[in-house]
Amino acid sequence: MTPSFALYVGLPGQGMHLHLDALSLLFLGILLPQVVAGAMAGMRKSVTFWVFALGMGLALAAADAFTLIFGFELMSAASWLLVLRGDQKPATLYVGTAIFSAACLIPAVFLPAGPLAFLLIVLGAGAKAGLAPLHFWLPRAHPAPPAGVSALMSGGMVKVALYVIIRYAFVVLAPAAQPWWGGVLVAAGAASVLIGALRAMLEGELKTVLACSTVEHVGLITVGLGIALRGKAMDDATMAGLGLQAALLYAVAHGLYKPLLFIGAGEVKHGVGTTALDWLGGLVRGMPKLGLLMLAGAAGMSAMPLGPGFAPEFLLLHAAIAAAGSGGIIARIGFTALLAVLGVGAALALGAAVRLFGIGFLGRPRTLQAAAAEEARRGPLAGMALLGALCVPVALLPGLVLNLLTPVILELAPQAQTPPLAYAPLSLAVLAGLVAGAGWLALRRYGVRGTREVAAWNGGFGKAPPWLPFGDPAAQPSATGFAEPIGRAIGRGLLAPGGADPAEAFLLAPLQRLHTRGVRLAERIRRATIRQRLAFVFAALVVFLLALGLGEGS
Amino acid sequence: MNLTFSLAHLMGGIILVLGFSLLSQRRLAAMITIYQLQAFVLSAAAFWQGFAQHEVNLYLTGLITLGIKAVLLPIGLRQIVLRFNMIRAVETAMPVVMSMILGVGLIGVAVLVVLPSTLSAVSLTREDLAIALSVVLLGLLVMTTRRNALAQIIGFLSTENGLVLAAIGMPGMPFVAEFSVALLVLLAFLVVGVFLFRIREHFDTLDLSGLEEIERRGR
Amino acid sequence: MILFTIFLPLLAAPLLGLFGSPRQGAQANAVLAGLVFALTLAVFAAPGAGLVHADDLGLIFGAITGFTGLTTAITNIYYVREAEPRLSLRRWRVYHAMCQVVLGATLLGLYADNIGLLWAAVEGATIAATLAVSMPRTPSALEAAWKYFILGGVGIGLALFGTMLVYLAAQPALGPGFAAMSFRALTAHAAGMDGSLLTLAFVFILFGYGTKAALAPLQGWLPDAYAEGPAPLTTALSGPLMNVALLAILRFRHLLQANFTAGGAALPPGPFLLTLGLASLFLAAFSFSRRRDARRFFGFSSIEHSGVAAFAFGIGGAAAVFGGLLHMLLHTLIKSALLQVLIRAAALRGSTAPGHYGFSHLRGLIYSNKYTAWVLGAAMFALSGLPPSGLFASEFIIISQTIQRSPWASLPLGLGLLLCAVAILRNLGPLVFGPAPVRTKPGRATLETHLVTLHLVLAVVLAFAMPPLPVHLLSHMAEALQ
Amino acid sequence: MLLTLLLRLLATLLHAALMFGLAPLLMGVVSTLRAWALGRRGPAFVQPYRDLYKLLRKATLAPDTASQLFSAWPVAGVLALAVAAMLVPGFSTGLLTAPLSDLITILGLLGLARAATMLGGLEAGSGFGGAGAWREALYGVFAEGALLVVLLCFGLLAHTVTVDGIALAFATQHIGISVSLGFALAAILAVGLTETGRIPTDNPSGHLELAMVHEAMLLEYSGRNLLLLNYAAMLRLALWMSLIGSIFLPFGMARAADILSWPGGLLLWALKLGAMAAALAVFEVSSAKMRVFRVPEFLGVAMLLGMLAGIFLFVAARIGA
Repeated sequence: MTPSFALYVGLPGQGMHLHLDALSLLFLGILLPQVVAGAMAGMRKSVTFWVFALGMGLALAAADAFTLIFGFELMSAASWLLVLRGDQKPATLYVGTAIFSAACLIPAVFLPAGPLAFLLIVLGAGAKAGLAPLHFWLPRAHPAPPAGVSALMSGGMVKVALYVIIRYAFVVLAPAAQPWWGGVLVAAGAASVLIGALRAMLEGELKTVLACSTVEHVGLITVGLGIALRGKAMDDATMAGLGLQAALLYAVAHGLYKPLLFIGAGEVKHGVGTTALDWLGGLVRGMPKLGLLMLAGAAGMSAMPLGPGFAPEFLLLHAAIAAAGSGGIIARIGFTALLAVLGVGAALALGAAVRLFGIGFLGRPRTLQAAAAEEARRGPLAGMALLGALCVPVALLPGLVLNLLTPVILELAPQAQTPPLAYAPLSLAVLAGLVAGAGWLALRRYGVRGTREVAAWNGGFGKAPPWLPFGDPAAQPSATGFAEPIGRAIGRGLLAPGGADPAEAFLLAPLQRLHTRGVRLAERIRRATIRQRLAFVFAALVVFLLALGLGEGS
Repeated sequence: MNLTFSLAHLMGGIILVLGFSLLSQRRLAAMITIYQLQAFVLSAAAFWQGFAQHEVNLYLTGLITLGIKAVLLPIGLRQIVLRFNMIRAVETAMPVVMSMILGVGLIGVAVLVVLPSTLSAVSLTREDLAIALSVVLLGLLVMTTRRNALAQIIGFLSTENGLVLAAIGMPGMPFVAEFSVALLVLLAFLVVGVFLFRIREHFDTLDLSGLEEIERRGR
Repeated sequence: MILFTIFLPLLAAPLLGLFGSPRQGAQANAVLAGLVFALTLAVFAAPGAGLVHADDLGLIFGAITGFTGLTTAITNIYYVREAEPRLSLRRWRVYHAMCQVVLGATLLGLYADNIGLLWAAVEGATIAATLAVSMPRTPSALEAAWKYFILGGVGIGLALFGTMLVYLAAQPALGPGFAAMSFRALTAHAAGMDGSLLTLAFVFILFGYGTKAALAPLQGWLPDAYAEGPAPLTTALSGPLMNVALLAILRFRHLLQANFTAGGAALPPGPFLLTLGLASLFLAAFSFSRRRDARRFFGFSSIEHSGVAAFAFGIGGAAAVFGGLLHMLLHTLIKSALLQVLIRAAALRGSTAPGHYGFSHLRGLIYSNKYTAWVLGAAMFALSGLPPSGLFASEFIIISQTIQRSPWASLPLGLGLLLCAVAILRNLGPLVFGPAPVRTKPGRATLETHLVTLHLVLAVVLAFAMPPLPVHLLSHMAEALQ
Repeated sequence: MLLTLLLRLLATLLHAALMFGLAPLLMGVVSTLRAWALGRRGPAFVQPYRDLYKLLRKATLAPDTASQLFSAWPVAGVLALAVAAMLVPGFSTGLLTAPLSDLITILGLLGLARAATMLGGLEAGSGFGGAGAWREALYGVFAEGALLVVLLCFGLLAHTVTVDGIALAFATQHIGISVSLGFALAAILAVGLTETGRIPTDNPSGHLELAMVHEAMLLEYSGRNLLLLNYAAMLRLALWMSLIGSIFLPFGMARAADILSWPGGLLLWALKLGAMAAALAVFEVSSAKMRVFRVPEFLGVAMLLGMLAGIFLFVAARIGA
């Protein structure tokens, strides 16, 4: 059951073609709730938003290269306009990356199946997905637009880019696939995991933290895809199956909790007026519903058991272990290192989530605005609630979701094995419930009830002045302070001098210098006098004549 | 018939030599004179071709050339020289010897380029084509190596002589007279422009004045 | 009929010199342009014969030229209202005459079947345009006019030489006479021509008409001419003129290609065109970033796009040529739309005199007039070639063809397009949404803004929902000229 | 069939009961032995029970700056650890929870517990809680990396990553004392010490603000909540000891299916735990606490050891490049 359509607009004389198979349907399914939630979060009236969504839909449903890239770029263009309206600074970088991906994708789709085409696809789509080392634009651009759009960009747009990678690596270019292709994906993914998680831990601004964590999760998905691709090329059923299960389940889960978090961040902005963590604090008291939903999202973001993010993490680690069990010694050592990286990344993500929630929503308010924040608006809350509700099955019944994914997995890798999931959150929950019941009874029976509120011991600091009813903000842990030691212990090794993102320092900056050089040259040409311009023409003419003479003489 | 070709070649050769010596000149007056000579020879060549090919409009071309290029334009140019008293030698963008070496090179290029062409029985042979082409290139070289507006215009004029030289050689080509007229319009505009815009030394000064003006406004 | 189409504007030009007031002149100008547009459509029925005989390309591009001319003339009415006091009546008369001359010469260049006529048309257009550029008489305008004139004059000289060489090269096949100067005859007998001479001719043709098409390194005149001349004429009409030159290059290129494929001594034209195309692309890409004057900025964008078209022709093959032609069509529409709305924007900010088009003057247009600002933004966006802009379709075709025919050329092409698009979009933000200069008063949008919207809509429709007839004509010509 | 199921259920319940019941005793044993090693008399073995009871009878205070979730964190922490403790096989393999006892799940549960404690520390917004939280986060980064690498070795050796399966494999099939297992043991010990907050990375009994990690996060808690948190710490110790025990000293573990092997298994389990407690006590008194920023290096070494273990494994398996 795979319906196809033809549109009568498109390339002159050719039009566009759409085709829906399991893969497209899955990603459309991932997209749908986010679009709804984004619309609920206040984007309902923005035409650009709907064009944005339309572009993603086109790209996912495309049956020919033109439609795919048309949709892809339509998506980029619309989101660029939204970013531009939000903040002009990152817009240029953003659109530059978008066009770069087009400049890589268009040639790639017309090249014969082979390594070059694959690498171009990874470059183009990877740049759009925020895959290291082409991720530098993402933490700047994703926070810029309104929350609903950020949500869709982080949860949906990167998925579309990943969809392109999947579509080409597993379906279109499949005949030419080789194991090292998987290796490329794994390496890029691991780099993204490390840098994304670390920056998510270090950044001081709520939406930026979320964007960096998106980089990390894209990396995790890509690692899964890489393992699966390698498994498929080596005809290793377990690797292929586990890798795909992990990647797709991650895509589903991340598509739920990340938009939730972004919309929540938007509400924080609306309620407090800023999203700088060091200006928040104690928001749970003011906005309890938002707080709980954000807590759920953070649990997903940090891959906590019984949260939506754990099952894919679980599968991914198993896939990595399986991958380390086969192949040459170099590859095996590589996968051992990969496990270490995944571990560090997971711990960093946990730290980032704790910091996000603990600094932003717990503790004492750091500003009067934070103290006075009121509950979030109904629309966004409804959107978040929708996403949160959809998180529940992913969190508690991942097995069922995996069964839904099986046809996609078989479409991508026919030989893949999909064993039942060894992680059963439901039974864990039951055990926890039993213990909880027993403990509650015991405490009820023997313990004294009730809780008395007293002033907290403020660590020996003097009494706060009267105009700070919630105590002196300087006397409580800050987001910066929380992250600083980790930056000192790990960042020094991974980041460029001055704590800059290595991709920016070692990739973006040199390119900009190169561009400036070109501009200087062009300016020198532009300032030429008429005689010099004549000289250009004349010289060019003579050169051409010489070339002609030699070309014919030979 | 043989005489036709040899005479045509002779005139072409003279034109080329004149164009080459144009390159060597520093003083405007001399350049104008040389240009005038070139125009005379050109008109003669036009008449000759007209006689050889029994083409009326070649005679016409010759008349136009003689009347306007060989007589009127030089007068106008001399007027400009007097008006803006540019008697002294003009500065060149590169040493004259250098430019002459370049000129030789250009002639070499022209020959190299037309060599492979296989011209069957048509009145204009390779040599003529090579000559015309090198006259054109030399004229352009003059334009690019002279800093003085008038010198550049003279270079352009001799380029255009080369064009007409090629045109009159074309067997039975339509519109030859029209072409030369159209080109003359162009030239007239050039000379008139020099009058109108009162270019003292060379375009560069105009450039600069313009530039400052514009930089202030932001371009 | 077709002769009438061409000579109506040429003959009417002197009459425009008689009107008592610039406004009447402008209105008469608009009426004439309307007539010409109608006639260009009528030409589809009667393509003419002999020296002036429109082929399919001539028909399509003639219609586009007529359309652009009409919208420009209407814009011109508002322009004159605003700019009347700046020039004397005499100058206004000359100006309007020149508008018609340029229009007529352009049409002649498009419809001419005779390479000599084509050359004459280009020359006439150049002289007329030069006069128009020098019109404001400011030092910078004179400078621009001089550049235009000198470089253009040299170019025309080279073009003539090339034309004569083509005639000469055709001798073996066609012998003396008109036949050897008719495109149809030449195309039919391309195989029998003298290949090496033809190649030589092509180099001169390329440099001659390339100067009009502003391919680097022949582009020297264009940005200044754009920025300093009176807005409607020099800018909005330069698109069609550029088309004439590019089409000429395309046609001569085909002669070379045909001779080459037929085993003649000609060299393949691809490398020449690719070199010039890429040079223009990169020159434009790097020249964008320091421009402060909007019209000069978009002058460089014209250089970019004619470079892209030349590149497409250099790639060769029916599909690439089709892409190039589509690119030219859309670029003509979008660019003239953009420049017209720029005039409107400058009017909103007080003055349309040259030099009042600095980005710093026009910044934050949304605070002057929402509609105009959005249209301006849309036009700039369309220029960048991101979907849903029509140029996306043409650039997609061109890149895909490049990949298939000469893969490594696609790398610099993609890079250049990337740089250009980024440079254009970078200026869009501040120009439309940025902070407006102090004392900005809200203004009204006028009729021509709607015309501009019409342009843009037309561009999108042509690109993505092109009606069968133009598809047929274009692809047929692309087949013929591949 | 049904009988075996019943027996396994019984064994599971027994295991849970022992775990939950004896965790405080284990903690008491460690601290008492430690006191003895220092030449003090030390408290009675059952002292922890007394402390817990005392806390049970005390009123519960909450700082006025804390949020509604103040009391939720201890509960979450305890629950996570309790579930983990039920998954790790103690005296016998083949419990009902065996299929769930995937090391990655256990890792996740430990992480959940850690997150809960950290959030609890940040609740009141007092400086020390924050300090404890960031230290915990910092340690966790390296600990998890090291654990996963070690986990990889186990997975490759035993072809499964459920603790139960590993224990079974190491007990039955002859693995031998390979270099990699040595490295793995060293790594996992380092991580265990950090996770359970013992010297050299943290001092359970010291209350020096500048150095404390776990204690710092408990400062604001009292009464019921403090009871839960302390109990969680005890559970964690017991959990880690039986984890290490069942992986590295799997010999003599009972099989849940036959009841006759239970007594031996129980006895041996007690002995193993006792031995480990003694070893821990001796190690603690013989080593000094290290500075906070030395700990990452300490754990980094652990991670490196883990990787070495993996590499040696590959070398031993003679895999061509």
